[in-house]
Amino acid sequence: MDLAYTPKQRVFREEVRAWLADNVSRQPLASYDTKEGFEQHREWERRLFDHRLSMVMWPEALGGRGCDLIEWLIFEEEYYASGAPLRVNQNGQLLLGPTLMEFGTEAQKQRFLPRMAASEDMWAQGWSEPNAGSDMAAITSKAIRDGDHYVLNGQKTWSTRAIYADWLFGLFRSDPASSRHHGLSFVLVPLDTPGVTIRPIRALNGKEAFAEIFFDDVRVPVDNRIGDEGQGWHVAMATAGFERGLLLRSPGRFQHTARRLVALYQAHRETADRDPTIRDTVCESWMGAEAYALAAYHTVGRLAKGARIGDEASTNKIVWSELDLKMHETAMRILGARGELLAEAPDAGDAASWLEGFLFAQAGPIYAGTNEIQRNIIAERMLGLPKS
Amino acid sequence: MDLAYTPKQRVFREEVRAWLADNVSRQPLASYDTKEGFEQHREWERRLFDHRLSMVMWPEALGGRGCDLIEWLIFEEEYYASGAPLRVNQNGQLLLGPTLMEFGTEAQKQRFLPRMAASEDMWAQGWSEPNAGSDMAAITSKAIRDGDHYVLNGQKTWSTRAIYADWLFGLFRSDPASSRHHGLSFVLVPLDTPGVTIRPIRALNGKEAFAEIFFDDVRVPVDNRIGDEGQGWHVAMATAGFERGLLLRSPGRFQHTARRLVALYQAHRETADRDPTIRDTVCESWMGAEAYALAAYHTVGRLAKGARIGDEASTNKIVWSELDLKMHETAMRILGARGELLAEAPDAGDAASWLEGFLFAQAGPIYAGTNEIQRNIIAERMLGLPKS
Amino acid sequence: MDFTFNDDQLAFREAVSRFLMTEAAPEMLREVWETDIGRSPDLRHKIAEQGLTALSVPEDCGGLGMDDVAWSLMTQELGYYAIPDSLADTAYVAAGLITALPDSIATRSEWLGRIADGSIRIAVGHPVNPLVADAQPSDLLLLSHDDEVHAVPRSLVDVIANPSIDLSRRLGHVVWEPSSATRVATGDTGRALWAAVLERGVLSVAGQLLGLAQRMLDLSVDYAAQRKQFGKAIGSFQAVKHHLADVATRIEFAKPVLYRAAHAVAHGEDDAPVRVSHAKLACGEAAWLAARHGIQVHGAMGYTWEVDLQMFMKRAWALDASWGDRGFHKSRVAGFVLGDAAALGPGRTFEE
Amino acid sequence: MDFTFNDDQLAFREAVSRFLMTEAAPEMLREVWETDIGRSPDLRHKIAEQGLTALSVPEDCGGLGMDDVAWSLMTQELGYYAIPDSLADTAYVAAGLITALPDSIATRSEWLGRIADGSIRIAVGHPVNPLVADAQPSDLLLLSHDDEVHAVPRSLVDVIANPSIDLSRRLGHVVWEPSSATRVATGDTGRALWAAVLERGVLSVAGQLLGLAQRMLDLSVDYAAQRKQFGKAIGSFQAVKHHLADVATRIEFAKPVLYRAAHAVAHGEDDAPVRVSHAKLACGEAAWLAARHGIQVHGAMGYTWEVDLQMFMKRAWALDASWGDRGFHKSRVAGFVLGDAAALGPGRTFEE
Repeated sequence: MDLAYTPKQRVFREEVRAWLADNVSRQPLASYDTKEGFEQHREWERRLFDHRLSMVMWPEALGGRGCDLIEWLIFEEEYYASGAPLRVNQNGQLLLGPTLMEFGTEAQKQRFLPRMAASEDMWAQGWSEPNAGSDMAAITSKAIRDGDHYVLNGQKTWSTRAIYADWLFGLFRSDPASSRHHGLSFVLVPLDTPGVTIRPIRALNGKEAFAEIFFDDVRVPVDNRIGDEGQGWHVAMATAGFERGLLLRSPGRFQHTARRLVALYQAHRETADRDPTIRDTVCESWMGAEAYALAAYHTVGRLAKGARIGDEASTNKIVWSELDLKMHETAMRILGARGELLAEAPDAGDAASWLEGFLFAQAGPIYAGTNEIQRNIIAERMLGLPKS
Repeated sequence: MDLAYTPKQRVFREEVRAWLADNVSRQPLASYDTKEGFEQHREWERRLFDHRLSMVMWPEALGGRGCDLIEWLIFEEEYYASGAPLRVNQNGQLLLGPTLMEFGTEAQKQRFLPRMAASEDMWAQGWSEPNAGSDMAAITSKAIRDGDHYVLNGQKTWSTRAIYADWLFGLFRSDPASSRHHGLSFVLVPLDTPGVTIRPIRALNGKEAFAEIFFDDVRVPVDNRIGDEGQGWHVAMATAGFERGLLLRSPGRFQHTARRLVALYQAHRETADRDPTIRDTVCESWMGAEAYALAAYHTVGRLAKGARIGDEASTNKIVWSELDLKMHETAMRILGARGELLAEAPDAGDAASWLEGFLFAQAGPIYAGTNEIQRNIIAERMLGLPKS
Repeated sequence: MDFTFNDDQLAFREAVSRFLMTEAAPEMLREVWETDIGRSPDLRHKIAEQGLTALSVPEDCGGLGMDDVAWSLMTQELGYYAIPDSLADTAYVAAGLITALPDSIATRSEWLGRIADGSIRIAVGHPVNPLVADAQPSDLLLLSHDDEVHAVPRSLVDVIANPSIDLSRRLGHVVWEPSSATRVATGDTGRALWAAVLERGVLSVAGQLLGLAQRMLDLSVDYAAQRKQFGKAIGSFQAVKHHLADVATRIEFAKPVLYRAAHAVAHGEDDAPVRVSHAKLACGEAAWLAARHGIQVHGAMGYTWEVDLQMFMKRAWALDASWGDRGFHKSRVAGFVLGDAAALGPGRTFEE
Repeated sequence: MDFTFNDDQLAFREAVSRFLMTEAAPEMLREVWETDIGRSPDLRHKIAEQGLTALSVPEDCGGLGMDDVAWSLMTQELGYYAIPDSLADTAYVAAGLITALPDSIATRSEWLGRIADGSIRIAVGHPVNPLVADAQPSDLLLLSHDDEVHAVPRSLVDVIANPSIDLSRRLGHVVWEPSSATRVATGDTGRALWAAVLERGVLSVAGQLLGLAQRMLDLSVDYAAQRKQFGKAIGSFQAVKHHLADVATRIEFAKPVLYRAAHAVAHGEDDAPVRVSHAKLACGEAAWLAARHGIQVHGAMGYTWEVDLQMFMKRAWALDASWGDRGFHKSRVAGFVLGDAAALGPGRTFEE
């Protein structure tokens, strides 16, 4: 155990901090669930990429700067501390990226990763189907081999920001006689291919944050398959592990929220203290975010020594999603009657960004595998309890 | 809705209050889980009976005074407010009593109820078996007909204070070819019958609060059966409803605990307020106990108009058991380091009675059907969700 | 001692429920949301036709003279159907204040008559609410200036719209000048009126929150019974069952608290404010839990605009902090519980 | 930056665990409970033979010189096996204080030598604890008189026994008179010593609470996998699974908090008290939840004396309020979080 950062790590932190201080605008971007905001975020991603800060852990040859996991944590800490924009291409960068690193051919890596790092290609995710939400193995969308192409038919849903995306990655049934986890393949699909139809889904807040995607005899080259034919489940599960795990929700995000919550409480202390639980929850939020950060450093240290992220990814998912929900609920309690106001309300003040976060936090226990599914995984795989 | 007590009800309250003020000793009795304490409590029950206050709702001819449910609630309120001893024969009086009223023959009522009201007979309960806890239909103890007797064989467990009791009531399988809910009979067994062996079970606190009871060719007359042969499940379920429902845990008990908790908090306010949740939980305790009391009056009003206690008994069970646990946990938090001390510790002061209550409260979510079972019942019977 | 409703009250509730089920389906709500005014004159007209605007108006002013206890059933129905209207503000909260005005206020009976016949919409600007609900579409606003009560025609105020996450809420920041022409009560009278309005306003949202909780539970039960995953209805999974059983339990134990509070207000009992705050907290908790477990049971569907759950969920979140947030109500309860040992304990539930 | 244990530390923990698994089975605990002294000289002897009493003693006094970080593994094992002994008080908490005494205290190295060879039992009377654990069977007591530290032989104090619900705890009310003969530190030195003892004492129980939580989880998993109801192992019911998954999650996320706190104490970091209080709260919550869900999973069996769960559960409840109750630790955390905005937020987890 050596809890000092190396000189190199310190220098990196200083560099990132300085760059962000110079480049993050005080004026927040529009929501990335709108066309205008999406483009603003893409523009921001390009600036990050230009300074080799979009995917710091990727090799330099693929658009990154070859950082290790500790440096990645440092980057994330500084990123969130600076109040920089949310990452708009995270489906590609954080979910597909690591999968390509592990299962992609050299040609596939060269073809997709640098453009992904630069947000030249924006990626949508194609996991869920109308009857395959938490039960991902119930997928029925097909990818039937026809020469050197697959012909896709079926429907995907809950694809975040897909109406603005260029590409989709997802699981398709390549063996029509197969069932459950077998006979699936992991395929990448350009969303401008004939036969693709995208229908937006409005979220709770009225924004078109998701889409349904329909595939009607969509032809994609066999080269667009990641991993072997029929091995899609194995490839996807590795990705799902990344998603639930650290990458998608690095601790800096929650530590930043906890600090903002403390400031919100301080600014409204007199009214907040009429409910004595608020003060306690504010302190618990700091503790929860700090514990999540400590667990991340512990995990990263073990990964550096050769361990793999296992079922503890499921505990991560539960912890960050419930922490995020608790912090935003507490903010709503502090804000009281102002909590319901939208950003366009003249009296909303600092409240509206918390409301937006509160609404988004509702989805935390649901996406990337519901928390019920995670609890099943913990019970069955970590604790060895019998299947239902 | 008429929330004024009638003059008769007011007079009754005054009478009960005055009698208790004159008769409840300031010196608490020894624990009824000890031989000495059990006898002290039996003695107290006899005094209650002598003043026709042991079973106020029973008809006068059976040892009661024919009160209605509102008067019973009033009695309970005054009883708990006075700090009077816990009721030692409640298995008989509150569980078997109503069953006998509903299913017993006139002769059985005359034979058992007055002696029960007077605590001449102390009753133990024989529901659970080692492999039939929450799953009561898994009972295997047998009662095989032999002329005008049943021959009992098998084992019961978790029988509260059975080592001091005179009689046991329970379910036995009278049709050996039957399974689950069918072929059971509800039988009363004198515990001094040859072939009965009672082995104490020590509880968490080291006291012999329960017993296992072994039946080895125990012969009991057929007259000791309540209801028809093979109808035991139906008879028992009515009793279980009473148990989970109001009778066993009347609201006065929890309102009294809430008041004591407020006083405990006031006495230790300075240290308690270092944990801001304590003050909140203390207030919540009052609200919880008050809500439970209001729900009881609402239910009693509906019963008086001809309704029956239904599956809402399951919501009652969850509410009182979790409220009781929360109040005692809060008391332990207020007491801090003194919380662990037993009554014989010179420095324990007011702490030890809370510890005893805290330990007892642990059993609340378990006995009379675990709270998980209650939640299943609510979901399936009140909400109509499908069985697992 | 009878803490239940009589058959007439239960039949009234049933009739209101049947009426709103037909006239205020979720599709209608969605249509109303799309309008500028956010209100349906047609729905309001039908409500008035049913006599629902006349519930609290005294019988000698053309109303039915029903009390807060009856309203505790009515507000649950308004919540259950998430009625996008300030009906309760006009017909219950404002009606209560105006009824209590002295007869010397010339327009008192005119206003009450118009409440009864449904031809007036009154917004109530109690200081506990920073913004005024339905200020924009109102005809008359009851506004406070210190202890004074002012009844101000819509034409004399400016309203700055403040949109809420609940599109059924139309909140306004009201800019106005008090004058003797609009003043209807002052001093102790005004103070007492505002105090009474507060309790009614809180009771009104408490009842609506409870109705919203029940609706979210019903929607979740329906969804869980139909939606299949891993080859089974998700409602057969224990986690889903237990989530929904907890919501049902919370609702069952909030109801009598609401009724007790309504009785305390109707009869001017001393501890009415504590009972009312208890009701608001209990009903708010039930609604909050119904939303939390409701969205969890609905999964991703619950996060969409398309599925009805969102309408009830967002309304529950918004109403939870209206007419006093949790801190406001918790401090009223704490003041009582930690201040008056004599009034605690068994036997005090119905006697002061 | 490497926030993990090295192979030696993990191997050490493994060895301690294997040793205690053999030597401190639950049956042994039950036997020790029945004795008057409540301690097993035989077990203590074996522990000393393994060198475990010498862990913190400096190498030049015959010990191994291990720091708080290593102890954070050791105390988890002591908790896991619910060792009915004040081993950590003597070999960790008292050893730390005595090591920090000036060399001028003549008996310093003698005491350290006796700690290392296991021939002394030292009770620590920190003011945060109203009673002194193991005062009765101790050879020496470290007691406070204002800022002063007194090392008092057992023969000079009276001990009034105060039995705890955890029969492994032997608490005493200590009656004694301070004198210059027993005084080993005063003023700023004494104050600093008591402050350091506090952090070590808290870390010690935090680690034990975490070990207790893990043991209760393991017992519950075993029980749930074997016990059948409705024809299935109860561990296949979702409610049981989710209860135990929550306990496992709580434990996993408390561990790094404990390790971070131990590091802060070992390196004298300024924010050590906050880290230590955070660790105590996190470990205490894990233990409390493990007890709650453990008894629920065990059903009625969990309420009995016969089943082992009770030993670990009662010890967890008792230790949770020792070395500062929740209020004490919450107020230390609040003082930091609400007092020093600069130190919050990302990037401060390892840098002050």
